[in-house]
Amino acid sequence: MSAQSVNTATIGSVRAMPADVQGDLNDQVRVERAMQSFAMDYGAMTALRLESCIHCGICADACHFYIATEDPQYTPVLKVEPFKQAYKREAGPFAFFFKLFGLKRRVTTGELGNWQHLLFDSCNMCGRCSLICPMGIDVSALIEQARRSMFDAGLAPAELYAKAKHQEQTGQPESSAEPYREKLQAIGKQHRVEIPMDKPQAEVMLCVPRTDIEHYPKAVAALARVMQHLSVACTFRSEGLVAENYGYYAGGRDWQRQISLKLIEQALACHAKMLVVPECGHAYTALRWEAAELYGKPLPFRVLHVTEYLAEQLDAGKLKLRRADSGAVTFHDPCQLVRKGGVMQAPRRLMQALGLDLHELENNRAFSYCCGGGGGVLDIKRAAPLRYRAMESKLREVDDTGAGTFLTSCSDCRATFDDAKAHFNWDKSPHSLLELVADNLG
Amino acid sequence: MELLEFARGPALKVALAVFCFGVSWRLVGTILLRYHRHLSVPRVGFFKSAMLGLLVGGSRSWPHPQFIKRTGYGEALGYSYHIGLFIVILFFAPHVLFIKSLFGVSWPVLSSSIITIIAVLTFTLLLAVLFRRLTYSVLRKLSNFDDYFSWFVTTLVIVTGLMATAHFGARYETLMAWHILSFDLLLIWYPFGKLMHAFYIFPSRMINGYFLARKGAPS
Amino acid sequence: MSARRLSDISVRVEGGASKTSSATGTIGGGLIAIMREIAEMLERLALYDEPGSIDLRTLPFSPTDYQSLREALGNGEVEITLNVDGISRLRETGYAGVWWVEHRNPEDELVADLLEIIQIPEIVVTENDEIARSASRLRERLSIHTAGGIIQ
Amino acid sequence: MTTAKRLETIEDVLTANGVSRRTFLKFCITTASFMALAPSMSSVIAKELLKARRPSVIYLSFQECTGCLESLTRSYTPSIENMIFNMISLDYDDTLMAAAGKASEDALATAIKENYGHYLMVVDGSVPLGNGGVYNTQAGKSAVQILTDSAKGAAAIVCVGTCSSFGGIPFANPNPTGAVPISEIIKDKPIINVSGCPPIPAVITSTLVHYVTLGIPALDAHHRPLAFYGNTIHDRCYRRPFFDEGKFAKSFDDEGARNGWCLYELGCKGPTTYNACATVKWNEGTSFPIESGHPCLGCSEPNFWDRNGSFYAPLAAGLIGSVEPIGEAAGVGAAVGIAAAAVSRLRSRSKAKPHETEKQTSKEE
Repeated sequence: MSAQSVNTATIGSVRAMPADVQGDLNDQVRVERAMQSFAMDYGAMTALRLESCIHCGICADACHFYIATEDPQYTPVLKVEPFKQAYKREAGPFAFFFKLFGLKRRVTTGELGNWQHLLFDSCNMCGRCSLICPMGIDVSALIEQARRSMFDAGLAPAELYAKAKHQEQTGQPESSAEPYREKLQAIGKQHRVEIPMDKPQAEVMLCVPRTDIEHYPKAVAALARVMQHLSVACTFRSEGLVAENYGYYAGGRDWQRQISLKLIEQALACHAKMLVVPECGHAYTALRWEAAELYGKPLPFRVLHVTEYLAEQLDAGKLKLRRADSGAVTFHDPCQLVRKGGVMQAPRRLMQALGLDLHELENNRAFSYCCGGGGGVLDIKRAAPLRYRAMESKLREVDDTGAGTFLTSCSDCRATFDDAKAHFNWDKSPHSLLELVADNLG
Repeated sequence: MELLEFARGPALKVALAVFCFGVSWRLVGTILLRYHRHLSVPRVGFFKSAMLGLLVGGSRSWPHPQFIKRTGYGEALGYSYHIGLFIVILFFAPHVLFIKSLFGVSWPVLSSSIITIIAVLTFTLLLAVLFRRLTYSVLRKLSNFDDYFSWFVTTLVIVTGLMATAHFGARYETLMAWHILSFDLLLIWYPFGKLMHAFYIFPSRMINGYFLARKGAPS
Repeated sequence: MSARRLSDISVRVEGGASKTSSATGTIGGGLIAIMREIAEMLERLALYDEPGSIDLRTLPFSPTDYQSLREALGNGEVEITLNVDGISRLRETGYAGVWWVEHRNPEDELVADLLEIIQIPEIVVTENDEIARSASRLRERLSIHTAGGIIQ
Repeated sequence: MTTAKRLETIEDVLTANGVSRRTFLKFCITTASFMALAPSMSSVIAKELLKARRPSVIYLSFQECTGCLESLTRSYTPSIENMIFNMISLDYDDTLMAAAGKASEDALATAIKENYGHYLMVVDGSVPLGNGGVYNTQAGKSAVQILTDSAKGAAAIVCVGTCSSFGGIPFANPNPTGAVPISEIIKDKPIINVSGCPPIPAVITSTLVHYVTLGIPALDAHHRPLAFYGNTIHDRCYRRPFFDEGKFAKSFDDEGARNGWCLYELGCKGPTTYNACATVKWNEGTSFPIESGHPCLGCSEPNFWDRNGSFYAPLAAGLIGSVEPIGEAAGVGAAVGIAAAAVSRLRSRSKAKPHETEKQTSKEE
């Protein structure tokens, strides 16, 4: 299965984008398969969302890709428009008519690349459009579904596909010189903290973002240190270590399920009462909200984001914090946690306990703009120029707070901001809230 | 048979039948699709989430303050012509009588001069809406036949209605016939285009509101 | 050209045409058109002896307009009442040659309301044929009298 | 109408009847004003009328109730309307004439012969065509036969009343006699329809005056004189302000009815009825139906008996009769919707097979 690229012709005024393809299928078959996958994989809720759209265009005003470029092709609901047509033709109540009279035009193979560009490169699945839609359509849910159809047709971006596949097969999204298990132990040694690993029994099971292992080892150590401070029976499991889920990004549902299962099985194996998701936004969505659906039954343990867990411990009086000496700080709400996950107060509770002088961003909490890297966009190389454009206003918002310290609670967001820092020579560094907590344990 | 009789009689009957047939087909055909049990443990219980969901049915009519700066104009335009349409449809005496003849219920009406002013305003707003659809790049790219045709049938009813009240362009009964025929056309088109949003808007908002609420996310 | 103030422009307000006229009221916007028409008709009458008339019931007049027209035209010296299949009232207005003519049916309802621009409305004038007929009728009666009839 | 000296011109008639010149002039002035003609036309009318040869008029009655003729003869200003009868030479009218039987048949034949090509034909009543026209016969001749025979030599036809103009009540559903209006039979003569059930007498006479003096008046789409049928009752109705304010009587005995509010809700057909009732009124200008508290029936309009569902159904009401078929349509729609959903569900299950590239089994949302 080689990753290929098809160059597509210019469509209308829109610059045609090259598409990554998987498998050996002709384009027409791919189109058919994408459409069918979408049309056949829906329920009443999806139908309701598709039927409701009145083409008011208001969702464009929520999307940082549109706002930055003013290019109408980035209108969120337009990204699923071909699929909406497919639904109408294949599965809607009037499918018969549409088919009979050929009312809904089939999507051409020439547009494949554009879809990939629109659904993957220029959508963080941040869900801001779902909050603005006057018809109450959850546009990001439709995009998630469209991504799955693209995957089914072998039309996922090469980077996401490769990482998802790697993770499904090996448990980690890419190969590393030494296994993550050993890397973790090395981090523990370096930061003089014990990394609990493969304990047969634990109240709390931990996992770790690959991003942290590779780029922010201090955050890994911080997690271990905080858990140690709380003296809770906890453990990492070497068979279910990585928090991320590239299956979710790439749209490979089965892979997403397999990857989630690794963690679920390990949590069951160590009889964990809860699974604490580290500072990783989409891992939270995948585990907290989607894992049970893919698993087929409710999970027999709680799934909490680390900030949620720590806020709970704080309220229970178990977590003691010193006042941090950080001056004015500002905080970026990761979309998957706040807008799509409901984790809104926990990080603020922690920052309050740390006595931080929090200067909120202009658009905060549920209205926070995405960092631009979510939904796997950070991993798609060709998407970088567009991503930089889309995040400029976000960086400006951070600057406008005048805060010296910039915090967040998602390592992907953090990596995206670090990448931007290098690109723009930005004078700020994103910091981990967890690290700040670990540094100020009372 | 005169045109007016045709419009009020057989044409109206067929249009109403098509409307009821099409609307129930489309609604039932959507509602009876598969439902998935949501297995993740909700952050907010079912009852409270459902209540919050119901609330979103109304609260989405007013944009979140964070969005108003960008969406205010478009939303004000959109909602105001809807309000105009509702007033004209529901509070013009002949319309109330029409509704009474179908359903047997009636209510107080507004004076014709007020209705005429509102109808003219609504028509102006509809023109502005079309202008925006044609000039705003997002809308132009998004729009298809459904959007323009639905605009057309809606505006046609307003225009013929205004012509009939102003006795402009033809004899009154001819204008009335056009007005009713254009309404018949709207009824027939209704189930097949985006005009159906009148039926979908509240369930759609409420369901989105419910799903956000059960995750504890703002809606 | 030096700038002038509005008050510098000499304006002469034209009064009524007749001494007995009460037509000193100002003429309001909607009335100007009809007053112009009357003036034109008067000129034609004077120059070419060509009478004219205006049917007041066909004009889109409000009662106020109507009243204003009445005041603007005023009353003249002549008022004639005819008893012809109901009462007809003909009044010369403050403008000589402009007659306000009202015809009423036997039920005293207004059936025609006109302005006639003429020396004497046609309906008043007795025509030669009629005069001749009167003469012959009178003669006839006299002959009956001379034949011994009784004049009552 | 047999005087020693034949009265050739209208002036002869006027002189003979002692109608003064002023009376005549006043009549001409009021007629011109009434027909919305320029006032200067009154002298034209006067001049033309005086000169005019008294036109021969043949008045035929078919399927009718004589209400129209009653209306005409009971008109409120006898002197003037009588004058009309004096201005025309009514050579045949089987209702008014003294002659009967053979004499009356001869009168018709003579009138047609003497004025062939010049006489005016006035018709009231519709003409039955069913079963060969047997439903209306006179002296063994069917109405349609009499009409076509008489119309051949007519200069023009004035249809008085809704029956002759548009078919009227005989034409109403189920129309057992196959009645039709005159215009359905006579296609090659100018026709003036003076509709109404009955028409306003002054409208009939003024139309005749216009014909005699100035020829055929301006007509609307239904061949009615525009001067009288140019506006709807609604447009000229004194209750119109209540319509505009949205004040309606809801029943015949409610506060609204007592206050004289608009009768639209009680089924008034004023908005679609073209006639002069609201301005000319009836019974010596006393009143008209709306003024006496009853909605307009729309009697001067084609098909008035059937076209609005009911005299008491508001104009805005739909004419859809039973709503059951519409309910059934909704039911059938729901059934089709169920089928469509079922087909979609089946299709989605059968299509949910593993793909060749990667195994994709799970299909939950």
